[in-house]
Amino acid sequence: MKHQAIPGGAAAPPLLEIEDVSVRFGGVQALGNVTLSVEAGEICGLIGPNGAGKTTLFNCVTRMCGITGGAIRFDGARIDTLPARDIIAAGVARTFQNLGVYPRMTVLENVMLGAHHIWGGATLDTLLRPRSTDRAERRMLDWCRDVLRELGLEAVAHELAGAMPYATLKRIELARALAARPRLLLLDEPAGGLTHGEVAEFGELVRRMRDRHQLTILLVEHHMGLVMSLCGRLAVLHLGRNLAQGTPAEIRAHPDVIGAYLGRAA
Amino acid sequence: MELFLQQTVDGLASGAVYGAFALALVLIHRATHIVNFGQGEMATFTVYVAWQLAEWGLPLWLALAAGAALAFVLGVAVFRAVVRPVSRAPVETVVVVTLGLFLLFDALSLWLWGSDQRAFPSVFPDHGWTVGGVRLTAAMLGVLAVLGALAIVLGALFRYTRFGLAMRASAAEREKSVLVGIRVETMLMFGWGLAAVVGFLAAALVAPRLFLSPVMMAPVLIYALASATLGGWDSPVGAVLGGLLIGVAESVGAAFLSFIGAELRLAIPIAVTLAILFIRPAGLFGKQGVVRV
Amino acid sequence: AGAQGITDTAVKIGVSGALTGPVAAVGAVVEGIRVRVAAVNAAGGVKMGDGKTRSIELVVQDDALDPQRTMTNVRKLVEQSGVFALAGIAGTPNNQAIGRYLDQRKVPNLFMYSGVHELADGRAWLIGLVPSFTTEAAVFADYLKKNKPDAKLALLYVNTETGQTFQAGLRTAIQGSKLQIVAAQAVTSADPTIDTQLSTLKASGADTLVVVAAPKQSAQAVRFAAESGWRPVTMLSYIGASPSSLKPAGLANAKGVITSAFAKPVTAASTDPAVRQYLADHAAAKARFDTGDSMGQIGYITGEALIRTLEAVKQPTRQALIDAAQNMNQVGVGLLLPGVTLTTKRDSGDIYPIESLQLFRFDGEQYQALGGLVSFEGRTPRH
Amino acid sequence: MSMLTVEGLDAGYGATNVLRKLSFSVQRGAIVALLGANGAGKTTALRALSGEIPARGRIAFNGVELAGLSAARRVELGLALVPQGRGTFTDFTVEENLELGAYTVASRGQIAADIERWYALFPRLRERRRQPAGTLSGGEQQMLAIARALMSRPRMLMCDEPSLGLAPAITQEMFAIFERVNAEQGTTILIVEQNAELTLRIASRGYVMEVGEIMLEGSAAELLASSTIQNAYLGA
Amino acid sequence: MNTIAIQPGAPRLALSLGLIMALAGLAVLPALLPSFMLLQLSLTLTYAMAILGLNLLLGYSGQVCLAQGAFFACGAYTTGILAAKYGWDPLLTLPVAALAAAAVGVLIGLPALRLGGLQLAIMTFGIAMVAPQLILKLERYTNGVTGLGIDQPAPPAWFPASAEVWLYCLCVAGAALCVLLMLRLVRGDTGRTLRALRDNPKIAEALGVNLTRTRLAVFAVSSGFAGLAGGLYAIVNAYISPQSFLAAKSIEILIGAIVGGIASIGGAFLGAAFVVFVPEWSAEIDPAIGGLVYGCCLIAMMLLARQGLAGLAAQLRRRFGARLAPFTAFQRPRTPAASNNQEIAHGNT
Ligand SMILES: Nc1ncnc2c1ncn2[C@@H]1O[C@H](COP(=O)(O)OP(=O)(O)OP(=O)(O)O)[C@@H](O)[C@H]1O
Ligand SMILES: Nc1ncnc2c1ncn2[C@@H]1O[C@H](COP(=O)(O)OP(=O)(O)OP(=O)(O)O)[C@@H](O)[C@H]1O
Ligand SMILES: [Mg+2]
Ligand SMILES: [Mg+2]
Repeated sequence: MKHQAIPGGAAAPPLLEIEDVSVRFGGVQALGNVTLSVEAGEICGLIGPNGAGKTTLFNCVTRMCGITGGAIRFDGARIDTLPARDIIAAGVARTFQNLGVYPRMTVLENVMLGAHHIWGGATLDTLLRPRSTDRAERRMLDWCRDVLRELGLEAVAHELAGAMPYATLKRIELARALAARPRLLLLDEPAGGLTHGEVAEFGELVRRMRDRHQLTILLVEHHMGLVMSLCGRLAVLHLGRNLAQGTPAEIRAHPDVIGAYLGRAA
Repeated sequence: MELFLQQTVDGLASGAVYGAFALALVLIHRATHIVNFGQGEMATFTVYVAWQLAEWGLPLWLALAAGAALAFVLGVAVFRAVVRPVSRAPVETVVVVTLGLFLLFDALSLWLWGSDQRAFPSVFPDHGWTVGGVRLTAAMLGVLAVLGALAIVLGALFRYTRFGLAMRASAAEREKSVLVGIRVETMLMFGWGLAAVVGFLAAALVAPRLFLSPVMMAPVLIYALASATLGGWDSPVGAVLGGLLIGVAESVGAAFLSFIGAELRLAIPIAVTLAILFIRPAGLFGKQGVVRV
Repeated sequence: AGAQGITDTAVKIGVSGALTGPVAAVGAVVEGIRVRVAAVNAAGGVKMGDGKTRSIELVVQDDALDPQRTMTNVRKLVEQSGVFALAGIAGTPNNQAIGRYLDQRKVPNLFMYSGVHELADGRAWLIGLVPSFTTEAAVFADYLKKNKPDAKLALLYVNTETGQTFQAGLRTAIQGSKLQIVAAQAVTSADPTIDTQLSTLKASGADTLVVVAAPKQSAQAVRFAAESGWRPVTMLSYIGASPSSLKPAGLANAKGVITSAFAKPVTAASTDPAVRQYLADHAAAKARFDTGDSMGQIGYITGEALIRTLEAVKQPTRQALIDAAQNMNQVGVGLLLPGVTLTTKRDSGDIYPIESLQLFRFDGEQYQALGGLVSFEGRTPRH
Repeated sequence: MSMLTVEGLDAGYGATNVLRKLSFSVQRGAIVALLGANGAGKTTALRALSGEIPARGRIAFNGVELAGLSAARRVELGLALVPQGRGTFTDFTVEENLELGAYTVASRGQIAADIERWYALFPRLRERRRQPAGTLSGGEQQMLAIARALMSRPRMLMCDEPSLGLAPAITQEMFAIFERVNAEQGTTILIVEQNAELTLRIASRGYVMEVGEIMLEGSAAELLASSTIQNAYLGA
Repeated sequence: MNTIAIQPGAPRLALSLGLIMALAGLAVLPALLPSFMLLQLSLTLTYAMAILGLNLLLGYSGQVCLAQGAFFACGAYTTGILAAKYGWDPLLTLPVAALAAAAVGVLIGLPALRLGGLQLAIMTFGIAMVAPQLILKLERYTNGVTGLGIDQPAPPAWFPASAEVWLYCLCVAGAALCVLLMLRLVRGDTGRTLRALRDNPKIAEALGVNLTRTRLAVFAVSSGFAGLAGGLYAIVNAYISPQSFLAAKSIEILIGAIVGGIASIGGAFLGAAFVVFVPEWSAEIDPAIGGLVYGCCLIAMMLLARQGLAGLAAQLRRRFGARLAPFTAFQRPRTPAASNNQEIAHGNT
């Protein structure tokens, strides 16, 4: 079962390996022996009924909740022992299903927070090393402006994030995650609040970002059109366990998935 | 041993004072999510009014009833006049308003009745018993019994009635409460009124012991705050038990830990509360809010 | 006229006291001064030693007993209000805080309310009023030596200079006698209840309880002593013994309590002319304290002492004022007990006007004299 | 007979006006869809109707003029809103949430029966009945929010993107429930949705909003056939 | 609004201009005022420094600390003990006072890491209550109730004005230093991370913010400011005793911070002036009802200026142009009225 990193071998190790991960909250078994690996460069979809444990799995990877069993490896190294704050520096950035935007900050400030781990210093550095702090701030500003431009958000850069409509908030989160220069991007329902037309555009955008920034993406989304068109591979969770894995076509036809998740009209 | 028991009993007696005040604080916190720093002073003011009525010849129970009624009106009036206008402002604004209430009512009592301490009549008989060398008084047992009953009733009100549920909801999430049809302002107003009544009862219970004076409740404030924290800010029963626990810890600690002495007595409630918070971050009976991302 | 703050018709006196805050009870001193001054002004003013009659203009400031606020108040009084002198400032640390400034500015600080004589060491522009707590301790000890020579004392003291001075005085005073202090407990004004301390004192097996504490704690002690079935001989320092403040303890419980006093007992039924005058002045000024409040009485006496001193001042200068205050010879004050007079003598270092006390016992309604006056004139014990 | 008539509604945040003289109406007993792009002002419109934000203009609900009435009063009159992005009381248990939803209902029997009914429809909620709503998954919270709004047995239900975060199967079920509630209780329903196709299938009428005003309206069938709609909302 | 970090040009210039003007104003005051007013102004400045520190905690990192008076006392006693008992030059004690208070701040910050908002407020209030008792207990060093007298530093030979003016200038310098440090802290990346921690610590951690280190640093700086202020206070007063550091002091500082506006630098000075002068004025009206008037003032102030005086100034500025810029530059942005934002603020998934 253990995946061995093969130096220089033909099969490069997956970028993210989740092995036998379990999580309990009191009486609720949110995840039970979930295993999943994401290859570098792919867009992998993670789907499943409500409460299947998708968000919880994201929380495990980003160390926002502890695991009761199993292991999580990123780029071959265990990350399930790191503190939550070190995950982003390790190269994993995420968006939040129910929004992790700071409403009382401007859009640009929100995005700049994403780049904190790259250029930001310790609090007292501001006092002790003013020059280098100022330089870092300028770099951060330039980089984040670029990101905003890429996502078409430059017009609202100086607006308060709290004043943005729902779908824009989702996009701001994406911008913030991108600003962190991650290698792995975890997207939790990024297309919420988008119309069909916008969803298609959004799919394009994600693909473009993946190519430009050499990203690997794990995507949670209930919008089947988007998932099927964007992802090369899908994993399905159900009741906290692996239900199925495969190509979109395989999954679409998988009877268990239809029963548990897609419903009659899929 | 006898001294130990006696100190425990003394601690319970002081603890009843802390718990009574803490109960009023917890009540208003539960009902409005505000810590009213002026609670004790408002209560003192209303007790003064009851005292004045009794001085003028009203029977004690009638004076107490009038005081309670006045307390309710006062609570409602204070809410309408000064709290409602800032109820959408940041919390710190409300904190200052309640500090203003503290100063205002303290000064008002001082101005109307002067700084001399008064004898407030006790509703309990002047009895006492010595059991195994330990002195128990009817007043103390009575206060404990009334407090316990009050805490249980209030706890049940919040826990099992729709009114209590609605009150909690409007304190916790105003916007959402409105969307289910709760008249939040009315709820908050009731919360203030009710808390003022409980504050009045608490103060009237402990006034015979603390002696009625404008600053009667001020030294109790920190103890009451610590008690409420220790018990968990959600739970009336917790507030009273927290008060008793702190009372006993303080009394026994100050008597037997010689380095603490009179000066550092105050450190005991703080230390005890901190210790408990490390084991139970929301206090003994508190529920920890869930923060999921 | 000569100095700032004094004209031919008026003299300006500054007062700072605790009108608010946790120890607002001490503010009655200020009120007492006001009562006496209002009376003299109503009567036309003070006929001073230079032959001119002046009314006294009081400028009152609140310091909540915070020394730093006393400091700002005093500077404001001196520099902005332009007072001639200060009077009746309460609190040991408070007077400590302003000592140096007043010496520099050469402004008299008259009849400050502190029973800690050491405070005056090295200060030229200051004069106290009430007896030292060491005096009171010595008087208590004397009584016990005579009446209960093998008493076991439990001491409850307020944890300030006051209590510490008293305690030191008491320990000195009982040296060489069979009296012994078997337990001592401190209280602070932040203690809501003091049963813990009292239970400990009781458990020590003491048969005599000596209390030097604020009215509230004194009364709580009295009630505890009675209700717990302890019933020791209870001696209260005058700072916490006025009948009105004992009332919440239950007057029956207070029966037998011994205290010391330098002022006449005030009761509504008193026939003493000075007491009647005090009661009349109190009513006329609508004073905000009980007639029986000892702090208020001390304020009234302070006001009287101020008037007596002004009468003795030959020139309208500050130097003349402090000279007069520091060299008083048996100046009488109505409200003081017969035989108690104001006497100071700067040259021999005696700048404390009242140095004698008389013991009283509470009979359940009022205080009755217990023995004669004990005078420590010019020989206040130091610690 | 119209249940809701909106005329010349203006609302916004601070100085910025989002709605521009918005006018539309909803027939009694109908299911109506309100569509529009991201940022068109749909959420703002629902908030203005529910009284959450102040608005100018006429809102007639069931013959009563709503202008000036408090939000709580509007709920009492039978107008319920499921806010966007879930509006559960996070620190309250699932069951308490449902009870709060029925705050305006007097009959205890009806409340108990309704709670049972929602538990039967969403078994997950029954499993989590003693758990704080804040610990539920996104989709579970959405179910709870809708169930809670229906607990008050409103005359008219307004849903802001009910499908947000719901799995496809549950979304279908949810829309079936809307149809059932509409048919069985005669509840009028106004749905703001991005999933235009699904919505228009159960709706009888639809409005399309753009920058604060109604840009297009018609029967559901007309809209489903319209080419503008096809391109922008149905993703052809 | 918080656009300072983003548009370094214009507002920063306006800000520096404002600061220079304010400093110039402070510098000419001594010539115009009687000396006791100078004392009060000096005291106001020490309060302002402590308030600035509290603003950092309260306004920018969202931690309610009611023990600022205790840190103040810590600084004052460090200066007092070193000067009175060990004969240090009072000026040299100031950095030590700041450091000592900062160290104590970190010590208190440690348990604070685990406490919720209300709990932290109450526990620190408890510390504020215990502080004067602790001073009494440590009588050997602090002289207990007797207090410590401090010899005020004489002005250097080149200084043209009186000793009082010299003390006042020291306070101005101290306050200026705090303002400068504060400006650096609340701008840019540090300011953002502080606000992020305040608004939603979980998300902030996920973004790589080191909660422990940041909070402790904030505690250290905040209490350091208070310590420096306390040291200056001791020097200006020339005498300290435990009576001056009761819990009421912490509450006064809190009131000053909130009345001024909790995330505003100019507001700290307005708030300090409020707590120093308003009680005095209200007592002037009639000493007996001073508390009554002050209580009413306080409430009226909050009804009038819900975001503090700085917030009021911002409103006025919106109406009357940019003249009040220095007082509003760091005002917290208005909370958007929306409730879907509420949802975001709670950060539940
Ligand atoms: N802190 C918690 N306490 C108790 N139960 C929890 C907690 N967090 C999650 N759960 C439960 O774990 C399950 C998985 O939740 P999770 O949020 O991962 O689901 P999900 O797959 O993201 O669902 P959705 O598609 O609805 O977002 C849910 O049933 C939820 O109720
Ligand atoms: N709290 C607010 N303060 C200021 N402006 C706001 C606020 N909320 C929304 N807006 C603005 O109002 C406009 C309409 O927003 P609204 O949320 O109503 O759009 P929507 O149609 O519901 O979009 P979505 O489909 O993304 O939910 C947007 O331009 C938005 O920027
Ligand atoms: Mg999820
Ligand atoms: Mg919307």
